[in-house]
Formats: sequence, structure tokens, C-alpha cells
Amino acid sequence: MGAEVGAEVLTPAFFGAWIEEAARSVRAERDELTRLDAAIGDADHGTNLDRGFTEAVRALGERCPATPGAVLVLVGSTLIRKVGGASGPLYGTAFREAGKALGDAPAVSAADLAAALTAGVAGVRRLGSAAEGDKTMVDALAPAAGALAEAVREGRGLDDALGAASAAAAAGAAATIPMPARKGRASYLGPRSVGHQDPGATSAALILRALHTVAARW
Amino acid sequence: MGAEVGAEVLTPAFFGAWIEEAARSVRAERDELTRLDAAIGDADHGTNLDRGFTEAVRALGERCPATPGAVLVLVGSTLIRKVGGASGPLYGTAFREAGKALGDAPAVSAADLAAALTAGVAGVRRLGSAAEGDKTMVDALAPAAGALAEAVREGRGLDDALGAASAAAAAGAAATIPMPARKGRASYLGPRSVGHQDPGATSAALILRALHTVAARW
Amino acid sequence: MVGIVLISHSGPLAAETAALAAGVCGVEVVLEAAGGTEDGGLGTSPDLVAAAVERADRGDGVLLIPDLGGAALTARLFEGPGVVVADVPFVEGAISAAVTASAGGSLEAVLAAAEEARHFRKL
Amino acid sequence: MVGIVLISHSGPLAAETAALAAGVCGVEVVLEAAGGTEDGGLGTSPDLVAAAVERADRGDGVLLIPDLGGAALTARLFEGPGVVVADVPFVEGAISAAVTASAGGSLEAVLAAAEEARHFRKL
Ligand SMILES: Nc1ncnc2c1ncn2[C@@H]1O[C@H](COP(=O)(O)OP(=O)(O)O)[C@@H](O)[C@H]1O
Ligand SMILES: Nc1ncnc2c1ncn2[C@@H]1O[C@H](COP(=O)(O)OP(=O)(O)O)[C@@H](O)[C@H]1O
Ligand SMILES: [Mg+2]
Ligand SMILES: [Mg+2]
Ligand SMILES: [Mg+2]
Ligand SMILES: [Mg+2]
Repeated sequence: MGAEVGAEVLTPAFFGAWIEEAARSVRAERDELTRLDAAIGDADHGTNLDRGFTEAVRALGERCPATPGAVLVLVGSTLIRKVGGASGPLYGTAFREAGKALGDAPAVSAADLAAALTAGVAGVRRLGSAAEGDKTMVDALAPAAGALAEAVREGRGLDDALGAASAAAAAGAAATIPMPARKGRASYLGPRSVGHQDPGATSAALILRALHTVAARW
Repeated sequence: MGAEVGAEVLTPAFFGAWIEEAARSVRAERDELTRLDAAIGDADHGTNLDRGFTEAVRALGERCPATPGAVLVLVGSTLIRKVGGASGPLYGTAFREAGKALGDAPAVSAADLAAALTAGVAGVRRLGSAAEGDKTMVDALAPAAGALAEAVREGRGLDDALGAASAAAAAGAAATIPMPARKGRASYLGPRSVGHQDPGATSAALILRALHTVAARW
Repeated sequence: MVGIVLISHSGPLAAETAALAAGVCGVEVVLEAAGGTEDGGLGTSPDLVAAAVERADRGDGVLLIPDLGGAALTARLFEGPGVVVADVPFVEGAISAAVTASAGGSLEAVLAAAEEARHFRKL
Repeated sequence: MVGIVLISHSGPLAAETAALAAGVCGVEVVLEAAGGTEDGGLGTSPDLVAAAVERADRGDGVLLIPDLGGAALTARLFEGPGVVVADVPFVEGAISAAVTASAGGSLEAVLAAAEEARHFRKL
């Protein structure tokens, strides 16, 4: 059942645990992400994100930010500097905007998290000018943010709400398979990008799944 | 007074002497040509042409072509391969087209030379799509070809006719000073190219002057 | 003078394009290359871009020219007052921007020149 | 497969652009670089271009992409049946042409793709 969506139970440690879990799952799926990127990109998405999340975990360990917002801003800044590919500025912006949306609170609620995820997705859209259907990470992030916001509105528990968000992200990632890419490197390939799942949408689903995994044991 | 314009007195040796004289005068003016190219280009026109004409003289010495046409074709091919800048394909095409216009005759007349120069200029225009007034070598070559053709039509002597061609080339080169460049590297500079004499027009005038020099003592 | 930063996935591509554009320009121009990742791999590094923007900033604005979409995203992180991203052909835009910058053009003029490079004919 | 020859005043510029375009393509593509003079200086060498055209010719045509006007003139010397010069943005045209060539496009299609690169947006 987990915590109520209004309760401010999400501490910096929760967000730190999320990033650690995301790093673990990116590491585990690194070769698969790179394989997807080999099909319609330059075969570096797995290595890019593995490097970025490893550095993010290290940075959190060194600096131990005192608020959830500061955790996410530090993660975002680290991803921007370390990823090296298009996904660096994009995920970096997502985490930074989400962190800024959380403000200075020492702990936040699921509702705050929903608002932060929405802000993060808005940042990605603004930076990359991708819309849903363009075969990018937005196709996983936007439905996840929508599902989380809806679950929170319905007053569902944290575990349940993040389960819905994770499921929406996974479905969104799968839905990129038949799309022709309209943004990023894959867009140069035009119709040849059809039939492959977008690497960024796939990693976005992983990161949302990590959030749910951590919430389920919180 | 020199030979009549209809007389076929221009042998391969005459054309070889022309190229040697052109090479000498390009060598003498190398730094000046490069200085002009420094102002509105990349400061290599003198070195480019010096290298090209030196190689052309060497090639003629090695292969001794048997007709005026073959001399000019060999000079053109050598310039194309050795000059390295835009002027290589352009002068190379000029000499090759002029050589082809001369055909297989063992010696040619001033009238033939006039037709050959006209063919050469047409080749330059075709390749570079520059018109008169674009601040290129065409601004020297076209009036020179025109003046030579006219002198030949008027039945003037070889020395006289080539003097007119050389003077027209020099005047054409000087006339490039106030022009803004519309072709070649200098065209990137737009209005900043105004006030400088075009290096290619300048070298074209040198090459025509060399032709007159050689004719005067023929 | 407006500064120009070339942001490429490849270190040598940024550096050679800067050299080519400087060569066409002839006179002095502020052209900085930020290519590749910090360890010399393919990709873009915001830290290298930040350093290049700092070197290129002479007080009259900085134009960022990216090669691909990924470099464009990195470039956009630096957008702000006096720092503008040009979505233009990489080599041709760099040449055109450099010529206008070296002639003392404003940031708007340099951006416009870079945009015009889209329609410049080589033949 | 249509072959592509990148003709630049700079050896590394041609080589890095070829590598970048091949990277975007992913799959096999015939991309040859002909940059600089024979002694490695700035300029273009018809002999290097001739060799590159020969390497790039697999029987389906060759597209030549020059960086500047001087390279375009050198390129035009090789025009003929099955050999076409593209007056397009150097890096963006190379990528676009490479993608279409690697997908088995005809010479006309590869040229058209290179031309479209003029209007491709990075942002
Ligand atoms: N403009 C964009 N908007 C949203 N997402 C994008 C955009 N460009 C690229 N992406 C995402 O980034 C992913 C590729 O990331 P990555 O491989 O790390 O970068 P790169 O393509 O620079 O090598 C794509 O699969 C896509 O989801
Ligand atoms: N398209 C063109 N048509 C006619 N002449 C041209 C053209 N482009 C360049 N030129 C001539 O070439 C000269 C420059 O030659 P050079 O310096 O040897 O080549 P580059 O500009 O490649 O360094 C110019 O001064 C101009 O006269
Ligand atoms: Mg990638
Ligand atoms: Mg990459
Ligand atoms: Mg020059
Ligand atoms: Mg040159």
C-alpha cells in the first residue's frame, strides 16, 4: 500500500536510492541500450548513460545534498557534464528542472514528485523541441508524467502511483517501435528508423522503473 | 612589324617560349600576386601559379609536344594537377580548351591564336560560371580575347594585335579594383573585397603580357 | 568583436573548420573550437564548450554553431543574453559568420550572415 | 551502391566529415575523403580526387561534395556520366547523402537528399 500521496515522506535518501537503483539498472542494461542505439544511432547510449549515472552516484556520495531538490539538481548537472551525447543535456535538464520544482523542502510528497516529473518533462520538450510521436525519450517520459499526475489526483498510494508511471513509460517506449524518428540522430535515417525501439525512450522507462522499485521498498 | 595575322608562323617553340616567359614573370611577381591574394583571399595565388608554371615548363622540356595544340593541352593538364587553388582548374581549362581549338596543326596563325584564346575564356566561364564584373580572372581574359579577335579582324600584325590583347588584359585587371567579388573565395568577403585588385585578373594580365613579349621578339 | 564557437562531435572537425573559416576571413577573428569529449572521444562536452565560450566572449556576444542535433542541445544550454545558437550549415555558416564578425558586425548581423550561408552557392 | 567523395581544402576536414557521416549512417556506406594537396597542405589535388573517385565508384554513380568554391571547380573537372557535383552544405550534405546511399538510393536520390540537407533543422 505504501505512503499516502500527500505525505511528505520522500527524503533526500529516497532520491539518492533512486539514482543508485537507476545507475544499477542502466549498468545492467547498458549493452542492450547500446544495441538499440547501434540500430538507429551511434551505438553509445548505454555507455553514455552508464558513465553519467556512475558519476551522478559518485557526486551524491561526495556532496550529500540536504534536500530532494538539491539531489536532483546535482544529478542533472552531473549528467549534463558527463554523458557526452544528446541524452546528457536532455536528462540533465529533466533532473535539474525537476529538482528546481521541488524547491528547498527537506522532504516531499508523491504529489510534489508528480509536479517535479511534469516540470522535468517540460524542460526536455523545451530543450529538444520533440513532441510525442517523434520517437524520443519524450514518448516514455510524457505518459509517465501523465500517469503519475493522474494517480496522485486519484489519491492512490505512492507504490501504486509509481507503478502506473513505470508501466506508462514502458508502454510509451514500446510504442516508439513503429515510429519514424523526427528528432535526434535517428531522424537522419528517416524511414530506416522504423521497426526499432528508441534507445532514449528505453532508458527513460528504465529510470522510471527504478523509481518504482525504490518506492516499493520505501 | 612582325608576321601577318594570317601567316602560320606560330610553332610549338613559340608556345613553349610563351610558357617560359609566363613562368619567369609569374616568378618575378609571385610575392605581389600573393600580397593581392592576402588582401581578399588566402595568400597563395603567387605560390600556386609559380609552382604550376614551373611544373609546366618542366613538363614541356621533358615531352616536347609536336604541335601548338599539344603544348597548350599539356600546360593545361599540368596546371590543373599542380596549382592547388581555384586558379588551377580555371587556367588549366583555359589552356586545354585553347589547345584543343588549335587542333593538330604543326604551326598556327594569329587568327588561330585569337580563336583559341576565345575558346579558352569560354572554358573558364563555363567551369567557374563567372561573368565579367564578378572580379575574377575573366575580367582580364575576356577583354584580352575580345581585343585580339578585333585586331585580327582588322588585319593588324601579330605584335600589334598581342599588344592590344595585353593592354586590354591589364586594363581589365585594374578595373577589378572597385568591384565587389561575386565568385571565388573573395566573394565571401562581400563589400570588404572592394578596393583591391583581383589576384587572378592580375596574373591573367601577366600571362597575356608574356605572350606579347614573346611575340615582339618572334 | 563577436566571438564564434564551433561545437562538433569531433575535435579535429571543429578545429579544422575554425582554421578554414579563419583562412577565408584573412583578418583577425575570434573563432574557438569545442569538439569531442574531454577525453578526446566523439561527443560533446559542456565543460569544453563553457571554456570556449569564455575564451570567445570579448563583450560583444558569442555565436554558437553546432554540427549535429546533439551538439545543438549542448549549445542551447549556454543560450542567454549575448549567447545565441545558430541552426546553420556547420562549415558554410562558420565561414559566413566569421567574415561578418571580423568586419565588426553585431551579434544579430553575424547570426543573419550564418543563416544566409544556407543559400550560398559554391558553383 | 552510390559512392560519395568529400573534397575539402583540408585533409582532416574531409576525413573527419567522412567519419561523422559514416557514424550517423551506421550501416555500410562508400565514403571517400579527398582533402588537401598531395603534400598535405591546404588546397585541392585533382590527383587525390581522381583516386578517391576511382575508389568510390562501385558502378552505381559517384557524388562529389566540395567544401569551398575552389574545391567545387576541381570537382567539376570530374563531372561526366555517373559523376555529379553537389553544391550543398559540406557536413550536412555528406550525412544526408550517406544515409540515402547506404539505403540503396540512386545517384539522383542521393543528390536530392544532399540538396535537402540545406533545409534540415538541428534544433
Ligand atoms: N531533440 C531531442 N528531443 C528529445 N530526445 C532526444 C532528442 N534528440 C535525441 N534524443 C534522445 O536521445 C537518445 C540518444 O541518446 P545518446 O545516444 O546518448 O545521444 P547521441 O544521439 O548524441 O549519441 C535518443 O534515443 C532520443 O531518445
Ligand atoms: N568561379 C571563378 N571563376 C573565375 N575565376 C575565379 C573563380 N574563382 C576564383 N577565381 C579566380 O581565382 C583567383 C584565386 O586563385 P588562387 O588563389 O590560386 O585560388 P584559391 O582562391 O583557391 O586560393 C581569384 O583571384 C579569381 O580571379
Ligand atoms: Mg547515441
Ligand atoms: Mg553519440
Ligand atoms: Mg588563393
Ligand atoms: Mg588557396
